[in-house]
Amino acid sequence: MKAMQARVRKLLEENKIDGFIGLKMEHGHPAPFMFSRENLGEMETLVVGDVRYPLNKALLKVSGQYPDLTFGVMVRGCDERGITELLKWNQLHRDRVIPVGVACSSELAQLCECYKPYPSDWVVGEKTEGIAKSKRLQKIEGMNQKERLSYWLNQFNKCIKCYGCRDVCPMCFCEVCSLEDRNFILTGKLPPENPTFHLSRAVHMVGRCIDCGLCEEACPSNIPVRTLYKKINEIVKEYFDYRTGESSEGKSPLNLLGEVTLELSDVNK
Amino acid sequence: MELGRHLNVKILSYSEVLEVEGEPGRYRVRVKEHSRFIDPLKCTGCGECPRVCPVELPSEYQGGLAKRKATYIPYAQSIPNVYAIEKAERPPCTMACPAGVNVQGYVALTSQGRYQDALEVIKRDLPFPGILGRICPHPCEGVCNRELVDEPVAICGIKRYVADRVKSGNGDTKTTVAERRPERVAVVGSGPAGLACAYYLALRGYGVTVFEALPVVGGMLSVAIPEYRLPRDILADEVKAVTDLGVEIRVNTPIGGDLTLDGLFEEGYKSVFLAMGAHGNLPLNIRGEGAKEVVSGVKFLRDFNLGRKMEIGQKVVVVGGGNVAIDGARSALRLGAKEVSILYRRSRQEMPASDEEIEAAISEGVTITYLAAPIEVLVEEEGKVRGLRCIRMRLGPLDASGRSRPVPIEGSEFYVGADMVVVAIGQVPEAGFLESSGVKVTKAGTVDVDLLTLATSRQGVFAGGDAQTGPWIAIGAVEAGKRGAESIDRYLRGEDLRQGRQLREKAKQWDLSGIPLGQETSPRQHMQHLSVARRKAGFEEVELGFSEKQALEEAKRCLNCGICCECLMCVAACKAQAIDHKREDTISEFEVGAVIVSPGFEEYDPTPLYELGYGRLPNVVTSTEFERILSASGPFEGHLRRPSDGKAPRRVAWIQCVGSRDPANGCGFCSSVCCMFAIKEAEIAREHSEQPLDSTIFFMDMRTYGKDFDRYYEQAKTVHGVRFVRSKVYGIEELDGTGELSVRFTTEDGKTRREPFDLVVLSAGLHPPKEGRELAEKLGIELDQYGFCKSREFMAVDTSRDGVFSCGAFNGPKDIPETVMQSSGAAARASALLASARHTLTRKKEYPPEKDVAGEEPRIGVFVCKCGINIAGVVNVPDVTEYAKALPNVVFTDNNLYTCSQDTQEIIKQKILEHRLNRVVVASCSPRTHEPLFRETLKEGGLNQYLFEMANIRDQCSWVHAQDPTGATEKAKDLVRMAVAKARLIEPLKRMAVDLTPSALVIGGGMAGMASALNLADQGFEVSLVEKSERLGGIANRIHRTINGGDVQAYLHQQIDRITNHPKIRVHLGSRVVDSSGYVGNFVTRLNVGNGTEEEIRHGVTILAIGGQEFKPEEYYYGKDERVLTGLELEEGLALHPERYANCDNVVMIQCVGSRNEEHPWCSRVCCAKSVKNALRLKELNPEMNIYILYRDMRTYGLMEDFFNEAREKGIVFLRFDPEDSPVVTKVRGHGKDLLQVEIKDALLGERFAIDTDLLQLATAVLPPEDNKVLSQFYKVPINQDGFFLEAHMKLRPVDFATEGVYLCGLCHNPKSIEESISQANAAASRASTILSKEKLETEGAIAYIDKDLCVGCRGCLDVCPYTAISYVDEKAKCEVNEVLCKGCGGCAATCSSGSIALRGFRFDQIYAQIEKAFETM
Amino acid sequence: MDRVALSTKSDKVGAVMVVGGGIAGIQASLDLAESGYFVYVVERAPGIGGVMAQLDKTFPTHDCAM
Amino acid sequence: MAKEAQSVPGFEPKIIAFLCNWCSYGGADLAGVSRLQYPANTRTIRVMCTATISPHHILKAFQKGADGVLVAGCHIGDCHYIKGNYMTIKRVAVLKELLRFTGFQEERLYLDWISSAEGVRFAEVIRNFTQKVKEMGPSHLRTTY
Repeated sequence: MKAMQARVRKLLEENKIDGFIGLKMEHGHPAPFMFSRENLGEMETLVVGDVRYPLNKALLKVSGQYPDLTFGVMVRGCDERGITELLKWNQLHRDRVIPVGVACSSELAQLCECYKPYPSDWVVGEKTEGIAKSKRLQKIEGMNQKERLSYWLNQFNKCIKCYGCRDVCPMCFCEVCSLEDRNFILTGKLPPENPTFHLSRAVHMVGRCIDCGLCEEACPSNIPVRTLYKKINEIVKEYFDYRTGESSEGKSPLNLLGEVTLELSDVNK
Repeated sequence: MELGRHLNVKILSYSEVLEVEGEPGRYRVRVKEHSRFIDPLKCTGCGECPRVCPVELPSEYQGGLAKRKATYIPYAQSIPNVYAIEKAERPPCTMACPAGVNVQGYVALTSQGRYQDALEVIKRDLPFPGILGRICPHPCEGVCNRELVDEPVAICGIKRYVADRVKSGNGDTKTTVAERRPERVAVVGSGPAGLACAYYLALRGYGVTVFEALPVVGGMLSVAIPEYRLPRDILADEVKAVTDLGVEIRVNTPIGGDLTLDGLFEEGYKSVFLAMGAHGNLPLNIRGEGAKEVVSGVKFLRDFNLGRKMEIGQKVVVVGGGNVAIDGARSALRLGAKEVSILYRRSRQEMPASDEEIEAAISEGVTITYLAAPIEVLVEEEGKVRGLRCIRMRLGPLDASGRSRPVPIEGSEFYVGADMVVVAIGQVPEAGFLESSGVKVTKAGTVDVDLLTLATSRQGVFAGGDAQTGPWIAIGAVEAGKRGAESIDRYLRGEDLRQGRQLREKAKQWDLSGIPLGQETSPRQHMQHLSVARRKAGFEEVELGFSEKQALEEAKRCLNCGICCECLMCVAACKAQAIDHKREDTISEFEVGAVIVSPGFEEYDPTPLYELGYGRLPNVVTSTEFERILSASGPFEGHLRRPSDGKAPRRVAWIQCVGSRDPANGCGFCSSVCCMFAIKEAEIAREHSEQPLDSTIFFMDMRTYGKDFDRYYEQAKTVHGVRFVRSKVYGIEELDGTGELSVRFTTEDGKTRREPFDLVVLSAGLHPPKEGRELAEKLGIELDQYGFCKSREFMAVDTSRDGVFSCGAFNGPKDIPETVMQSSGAAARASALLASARHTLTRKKEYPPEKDVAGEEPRIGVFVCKCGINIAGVVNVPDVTEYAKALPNVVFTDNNLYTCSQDTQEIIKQKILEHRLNRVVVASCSPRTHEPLFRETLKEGGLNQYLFEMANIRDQCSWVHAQDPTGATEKAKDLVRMAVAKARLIEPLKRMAVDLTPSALVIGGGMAGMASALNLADQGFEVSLVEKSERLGGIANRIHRTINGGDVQAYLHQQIDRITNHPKIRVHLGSRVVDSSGYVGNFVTRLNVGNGTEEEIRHGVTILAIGGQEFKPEEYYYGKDERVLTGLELEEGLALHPERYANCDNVVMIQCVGSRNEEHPWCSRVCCAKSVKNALRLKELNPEMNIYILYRDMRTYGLMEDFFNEAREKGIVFLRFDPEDSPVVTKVRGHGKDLLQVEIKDALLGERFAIDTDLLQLATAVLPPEDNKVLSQFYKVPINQDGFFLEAHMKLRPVDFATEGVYLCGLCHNPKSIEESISQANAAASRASTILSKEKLETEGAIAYIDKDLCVGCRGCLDVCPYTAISYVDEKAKCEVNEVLCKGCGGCAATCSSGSIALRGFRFDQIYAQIEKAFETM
Repeated sequence: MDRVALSTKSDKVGAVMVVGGGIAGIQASLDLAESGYFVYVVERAPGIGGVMAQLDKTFPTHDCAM
Repeated sequence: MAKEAQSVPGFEPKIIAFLCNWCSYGGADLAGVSRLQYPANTRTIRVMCTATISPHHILKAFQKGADGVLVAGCHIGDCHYIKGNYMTIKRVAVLKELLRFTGFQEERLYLDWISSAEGVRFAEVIRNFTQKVKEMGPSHLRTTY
């Protein structure tokens, strides 16, 4: 914790950043807070802890309003991937963001089944090995087609279309969301037309989802959407050898023409 | 497809040029458009007429491997989509038939088993098919062309079969009788002429009464022709056909007695037709003729046929040679005569009776004595005949009837015993009574008439048949009856009798040229006959007619000589009434400023090369035929089958240079493309073949010289496993009819071998088209010795006549990219010539002001098409129309016979006004072919053309669900509902106009750059020409002569002069491009013009012509020994100081140095020609010089092959080496000086040997230009893996880039010769002028647009656009679509997950609507 | 319909006749028609397309020839 | 809750076909001109290029009760818009994998390249696909909604 506070204080004092988005202990549990030179005094209330918040989402809003200020932000492994993607998707500017890394604890890593639970460099926490193959995916891939169908339809039909998963997702930065297009998803009907609703969002996640898991945590009906997006990332890796958020070059495979590497036989297998 | 609809193009198809005269800029042209017998404006291409057409012939399009009909279009979707009926002159059989019966018509219909239709065709000209089918001596078979193949077609037998077959099925053709007319006509005589006349008059509505002297109807048919040849029921039946029309026949009422001609007129008949026939019998005029037993032939047969009692002698002699004589003899037999013989004074050939009758008589026991005539009837005392004294005859000179006159031979008398004599030497009409009633009669006793109208000397009286012609065949009489009826009809209507009528000319058999070769022969069918025994017993019919199988077989033997047989079935089938068999050819005359000749080529017909077996062996095919076999629209629908037995071949061989590189057969040139299409066919065949295919190509040189061609060849060898055998093929034999072939060939090592194959493809060469010579004369242009169009030096597209340009294979064999380049080049030359007249004749259509429908409630009009029966035959169109009424926002529905026809367009426009429609939906055929037509109509109706939607209920519904009408109707309703759903959401789209800078920037001042700059300037456009170096000319500065001897330096200086002082061209020497931006029509380029200053140029188009580089090798001591030169250096040396090289003893040239290897895996194309050129130049200097050219493949393609031959004739030695052991050059001490020794393993002889050479020329590669990368960045144009620029489409857009407005030409595209560079440069100029010649650039209608408020600038769409039409705008942090560049592929719209991009015309909500409505009811 | 426009500007006729409706004729006609000239295409067969229409695929890219 | 999907006798599948104007739609027309016959279960939506088709459309089609969705475009390299079909094959590959994962029979979505000269192949594709979907029975979505 101390190391983090020292780093942030140093960044602020050296005017490298104009503000730092981190977690502040408030009434006994951490909450997102903008540390700045004006409230340096409260630095010791800055905490890390295992609780995760969509700090990138806040960063997007803030840097949108103050485009010429530079902000620091606490980033875990997934958040850093988020930053890399947001730069590629031109939602942030490279020289306006200074990430400060935190390595996730092994429990958190297990919980997230994250394949890289640590940023490129970090101030707090030690490196724990990522999980190669998510057990949740294996569980579902273990089922036969009928079981999978009933499992997912039951899950999807719990949805109350609160758009919570979209609102919390740092990578959903669209001005207006096509899932609210009356012609596409009928309004005034619960549960929303499935699987169209959820699968459409899943397709949007190609080249976007950084597997931070906030969507699933935000979902009031506990729909395993994270598993869905993990599968998306697996598909994209398998077909196009592209890992979202890993490198700062290269665009998501569905956003460039590129060369044709697939044959019809791969698709219609 | 585009051409068919272009406003400024008029297509005259099925036409030929008649005449062109005038001078460049103003020619008067006459063109003849052959009649299609179909009105192009009415024909909708629906395809009904070929379905009913009975005439099948080999389809040229399918290379003869499949059939097409007489009415056809070349291929399914050909433009113009109008059918054509192919007609030759009328076939001899139809012309020979006196009654003009359409023989080919009914034979063709019979061959298809359509007997009802066949009968209808016959009855148009002959009401009595049953009768004539039996007794007609069928003159038609006499001139039938089939006789030239094997035997004539048994036409008469077929006609009889048709008559019997339809009668037995008690069907008959429906005859429509015109409405009743008051006048009544009298017909004298109920023979074939009288009955026919009555029949046709009745058809025309006249009341007819026939007066028959005898007690029976039918004249000669019933009283002369015996029952065993013409059964009475048949006769009665066909007479009934006449009486059914209300004709009254009065028997036993002869005219001439109490009833006279005048009496008839008094009784009220308005006209009389005399058809009494010729029942009078000619007497012998010899002594003793009066005896009781001497009977006239006609009377004998009449009594016999009427069943009158008559006693018959035991030994009967019949005198005469006609049908009456034969029938008399055979009837006598049947009446019990023991011995019957015939005396005829001429020989067999002259006998008028038909052969079948003579044969039948002989087979029934009648003996015939030729060249004999009776001179006295010998009578016993009580007057009973006991014999004849006769005399032998010999044939003398021809008499009036064209037959030789019989002359008695003195002293040759002889005696014949007989107790009865029948005299049948000819009949004569009993027309005595006519004299008195004012009807002139000829000396021969026949009625005298006007031969054309059959009018007699008395007004209102006509005559025909035997009464007028004397004894002749029944079919002649029928025709006379028909002609008489026509005359009487005209007479009674008071019309002129002669107008528009002419007599039929004599028909003659065609010569062999008209008959398709290779017809398999098949024997003529013969009818079964009654056994001789049974014949004698009674009067049963002897000839029993054809069985159905026989009739079909026989009808199929018809060669369809007239091609279209005018059976008129198509006229009935055509709902659009577009067919008119009388349409004439039309001649159109117009003026043009220039002429471009592009008649293409003709594939060499390898039949003369007997040993290759083409034409003999079915499994030897030409490459075009194989192309059809491979094609999905081909005869085997793309499955690899061989013609002989349809088996899938396992081993296929290709034989190259068939009809090319063959000076002996007058085709010494190389056809340039066969190597490439052989490899392609080999690869495609492997794809199409179910099991692994072994494909082998037998070749001499593998000439794959074009762009990416060599890589294609290497891949074929390595990846696709195509086997290449360098050899000379001598012959192909077939193994005893199994269809298996064996190819005999000799390889380089001299060994001759045979290999078995299932199928052999001959890569036939490209020869000038047959009509090429004739066309050249008409256009006044010269051809070369092979018949290709002669080009001018350096300007391949110019012909010998100014103002006339040529392009494509006509001026020399070439592939499609080359052809397209030349064709654009020719357009450029023509455009330059006529620049001052640009836009003078182009049509600018004015449209009514466009109604603003924004905000209006959708008011949709739905037009459902029947398309004749094409849709209506399967889909219940009224049902669909009714259904459409109920759909939301539909305010008007209608269904039409042909929605695409001209008049329906007017209806649509009318309905738009009447019902204030603001959306139109048409349910008919495919929008691919008809959407532009309907959009045009909307524009003319004042509606935005995009407020239109189509439902394809024909090609994708009725045509493909023919057996499921309910399913098809259901689908049609769904498709209409979907179309209406989308129509409700359509908005008008505007095509925005963007102004443009009408000037061009050409980068690169070499030969190509200069050529395109000059052409554009000549077309009147401003041109800026940028050259990096200090002088123009580029690599051409180092070239002196072309291979055909053209003086390059002279031409170069002439071009440079024209450039420097051309008012429209600004030259920037020593300048480079430093930056460029903008897009088509609005480029801005910054130039560094040397000495640090920069200049900005605004231009509409850019042409890249930055040339190439000569490869400087390291090996072979190049640069280390002045005796080693590159091709260019040697050429410069030979031109500037030839003496240096005159006294060389040995010269060696090594080909492919730096080409066709890993580093530069392409063929540099020009080095073979350059080496041959230099070698020939050296031989000129010193004929004794030994010159060796070491090559891998000699690629002197096209007309350059002649120079390759010349080089060999002049003793230049060509040694082939394989790339693995290419030549080795070493320096060796010898004779006191450094010798340059070239060691080589010659692939032909197989051993290695060395040559000490005084001069070594390396044919070095042509490399891409060094600053291709830089320019590719500036103009966003791609480079291929070899470093040359990558054009938009290798074949169809070889000088365009994908990014519009940027073009390329010259070496930077691919190595090529100077002429080819100049052609490509002109092509680039032409393509550029299509942009510069427009005042404004119009954007496409359906393009993408980005909603500013929704876009978050994530640039996810940027790299999805193939045309880089989307750009990111920094200050607004949003993306924007460049409307000019966007082509409307929709890729960006589908990528943007927030849906802020939409493709106009295909918005997401429109597609969702279609999806939703697709299944609403089901 | 074939008006003979006596163009004032020049004595030249702003039209071209293309003899032959194969790929060569078609490309030349399209270029000219797009550049402001009227084009008469005279084709011997009932439909345009020439030999290329008979081809299944074209080398070297195996594009379809239609 | 989802009814067992198996082949129901007398079941006529409903199929949506997205055809690209330049190639597969042309192939369909040629099948028509050549009078080839194929079952009438397919409803065609014409787009200028298969690149216009987004996963939204395919999912919407299934949602609205399509038992099968066919996407047919130009062969790679033939595309009228040069590389339009590059995007199509990538999108369909991802969507099919996703459908399989969520237990939806992804064989109901079929992608093929058909040129405007391949009338015969077009008819074959329609016949085979219709037969396959018929064997798979009605789509689950139709049974639950």
